[in-house]
Amino acid sequence: MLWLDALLAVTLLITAVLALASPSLFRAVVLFIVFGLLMALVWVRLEAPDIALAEAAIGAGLTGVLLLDTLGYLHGQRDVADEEEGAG
Amino acid sequence: MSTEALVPWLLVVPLTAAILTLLVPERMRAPVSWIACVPMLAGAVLITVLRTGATIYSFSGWEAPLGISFTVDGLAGGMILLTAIVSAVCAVHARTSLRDEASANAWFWPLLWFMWTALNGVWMSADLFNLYVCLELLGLAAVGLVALRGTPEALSAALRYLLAALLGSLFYLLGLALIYGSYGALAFTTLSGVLEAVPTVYVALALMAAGLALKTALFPLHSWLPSAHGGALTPVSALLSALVVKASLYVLIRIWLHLTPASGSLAGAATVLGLLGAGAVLWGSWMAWRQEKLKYLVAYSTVAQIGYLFLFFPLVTSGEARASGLAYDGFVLMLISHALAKSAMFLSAGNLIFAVGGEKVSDLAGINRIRQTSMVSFGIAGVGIMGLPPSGGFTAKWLYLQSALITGQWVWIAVLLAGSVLSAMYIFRVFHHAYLDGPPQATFRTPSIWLESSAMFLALSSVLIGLSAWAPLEWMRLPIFKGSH
Amino acid sequence: MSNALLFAWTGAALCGLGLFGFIVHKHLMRRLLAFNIMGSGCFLMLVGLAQDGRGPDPIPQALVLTGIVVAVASTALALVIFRRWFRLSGKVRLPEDA
Amino acid sequence: MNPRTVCAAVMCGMLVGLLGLAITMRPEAVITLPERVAAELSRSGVSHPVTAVLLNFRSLDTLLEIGVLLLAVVVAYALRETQADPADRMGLDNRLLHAVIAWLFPLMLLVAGYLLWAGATRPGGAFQAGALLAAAGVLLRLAGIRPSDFAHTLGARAVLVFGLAVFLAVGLGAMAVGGHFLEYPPAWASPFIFGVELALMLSIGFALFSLFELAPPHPVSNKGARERSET
Repeated sequence: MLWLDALLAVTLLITAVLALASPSLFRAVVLFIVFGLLMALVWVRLEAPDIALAEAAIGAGLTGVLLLDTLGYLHGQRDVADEEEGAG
Repeated sequence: MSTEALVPWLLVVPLTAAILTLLVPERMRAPVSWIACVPMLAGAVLITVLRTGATIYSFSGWEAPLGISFTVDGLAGGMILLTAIVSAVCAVHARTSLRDEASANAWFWPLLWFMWTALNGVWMSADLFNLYVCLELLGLAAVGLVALRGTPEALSAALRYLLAALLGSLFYLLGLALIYGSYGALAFTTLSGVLEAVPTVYVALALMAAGLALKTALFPLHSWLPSAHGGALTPVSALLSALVVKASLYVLIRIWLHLTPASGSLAGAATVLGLLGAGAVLWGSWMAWRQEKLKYLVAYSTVAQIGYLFLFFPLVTSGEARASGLAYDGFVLMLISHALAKSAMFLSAGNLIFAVGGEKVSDLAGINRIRQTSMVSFGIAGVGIMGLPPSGGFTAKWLYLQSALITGQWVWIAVLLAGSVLSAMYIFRVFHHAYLDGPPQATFRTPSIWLESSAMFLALSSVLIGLSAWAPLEWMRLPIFKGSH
Repeated sequence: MSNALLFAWTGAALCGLGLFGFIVHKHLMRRLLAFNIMGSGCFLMLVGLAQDGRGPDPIPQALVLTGIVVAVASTALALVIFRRWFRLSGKVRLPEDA
Repeated sequence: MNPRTVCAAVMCGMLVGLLGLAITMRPEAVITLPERVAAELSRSGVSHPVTAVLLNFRSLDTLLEIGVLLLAVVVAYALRETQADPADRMGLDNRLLHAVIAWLFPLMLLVAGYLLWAGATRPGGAFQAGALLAAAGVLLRLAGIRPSDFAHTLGARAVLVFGLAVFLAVGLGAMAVGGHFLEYPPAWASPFIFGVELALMLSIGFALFSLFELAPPHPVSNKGARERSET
């Protein structure tokens, strides 16, 4: 089963890189939520179902909602495309 | 009555006060807080007077390493008392100075109580993870207090402070993960003397030290501090500079004293910390001298004074018992007198800004002609910051000097002297402006008696502590430094 | 190599990635993302190292649960202050990063 | 390469290098705490070890952590009052969404209740249940249903501090019967822990929801709204 875990670890790392490097902030947040869900899988593999539940609900779910809501706030207030340039 | 029974109340009372201040109507929050200050002061005095040896208290009835234990020794007891005095005086100041800031006035109080809870937790906790939670509670409370002002400057300062505090916590947590992964415990009592001189332990300690140094704003990681401390509301600035930055340093000292491996030398790490401290003294003082705004001058002075506190590390590891004892005494006295003098200085600075209606040092022109009490308390606090006799700052530097002389560490002596000269420069700069001619007297406002007396009380205490330094030093001496006198 | 150790290594790598992003980015939301990724890396190391060669260990698991709640509280606090900052200044970065 | 990237790369490399060194060179681990937990589990009042650690062995951490969460909400309140907000966002007024929520909402409450109850014996507990409650609240909020200005009432603040207050009261109760703070008598541990968890679930759920609710509202992100906010 170790190869499966290794695959999971690699996917996790790639998602993290993509979330950090994505030029679009919206895509970065979505990738971060995916990252949180993958983390939940990792916790299941580490025999930590409590953390898996919390990670999915709080880490990915609520943090994701808060981030997305803030993103909507940024775009609702004004166009921030120019602000984002060079921040990626 | 044993001191053990007092320990939980030092958390329960401030938490209860936090809950109450959230529930009562807004105009009642300050009075409720004032009332709650009384048991806090009483508890702090009692624990200082009644304590004999180290008191250990196990929460939930489970002893370490399974449960969480608090240890109240001399150092912890002294810090609890110091916290109670400074916080209570700041509460007195805040009641009047925040009256015009409707929202800040309402929400300052619960944040103050969470901060107080966290500080007491940091002083007493003897568990690495519990310390992490306490530091997070403290950090978020401090960030909230900075943001309370609501201006763009305050908000960006709060964000920068928050990012620094969060990064520092993560480094601390990484060190903790390495230690638990190798030794399977988090309690100081279990880990003490167990850690070996192996790379993993050194990496863990280095990560924790780096994180805590960032939270303490040790040069060159200090860039978040001036805007956070200088840009906050006045009582908040006083609390942050006097107490909050000391908390992460205190944790570092605890780790240094209890967790460093017995074998293996710490001289290298101590020298690095000492050199960074020296850099902080010189750079902080220089920057303080260059500041336009009065409160930023005082904030940069904190950066410099933190440097003195870090000189403790090279002095205490000299290997000479008497020198270590003197270094510890000097450190404790420096900590106390800086807390008192700096909070006095911030409160005085706030009063002066209120009186002249401008934030700049140059706005003070002419204030001295009308004999402002705040200028006097600023000056008395300045005596402590400069380290002139008879202040506590002077005695502390004297103890440091003696310690350095015994072991012949001339570098630190040079730093101490240079720092004193530089601090005299920036403090006299304030006085220079105060003696200049300015606008007519009629344009000055007079701060209320509450504002001036709270600043004066702290300023006088910073001098008093120098005149009676033996008492706190006797109370706060730790067993490992006993016998060296 | 046990799977716990594998994930501990993953955690170390995530910490490095997160730190890189935290320093390199200027946009405050991206810095928060990086902070959260670094935090996840820390948690993985804590549990992974403790469970390497042993069964599940409830102590680090409980610590991580506490850590997750603290992390979400910190993130939420940062977002609240950030939104106010954005509304007053129209900026998504700190002044010295602009 | 700008200096910031170089600095970040160096720091990142150093951190990973140090961590790698620490992991490879670490001493033979001596971890006996899980056995201690297992040995004392029967006296803790719950049979799930993680819950036992969180709410009995290391309950002080949990108590302070609730403080951290509460603190974030307090700051959100404070900043909300410093600057008045524009008109509230309207939410997604969608019939299908309403229909889905009518089913989903009670289901989420049910699952939250289950998670809370399950926490004593298997994975689950106040945090996960609280998060689910918060999610249910957020869902309602997205559908445009809002408890009318509840956030500004004493009731809201009472719900927020309820968990911490019950936790403190239980801790003090333990002291009143002769134990240490938070030291449950073994016979009473089960109901005490369940009571604390119930209160915590409500407060955690409401706190997490409040962090969403108290953030400055934004107009719906369409062209008209954007124009309005520009003026």
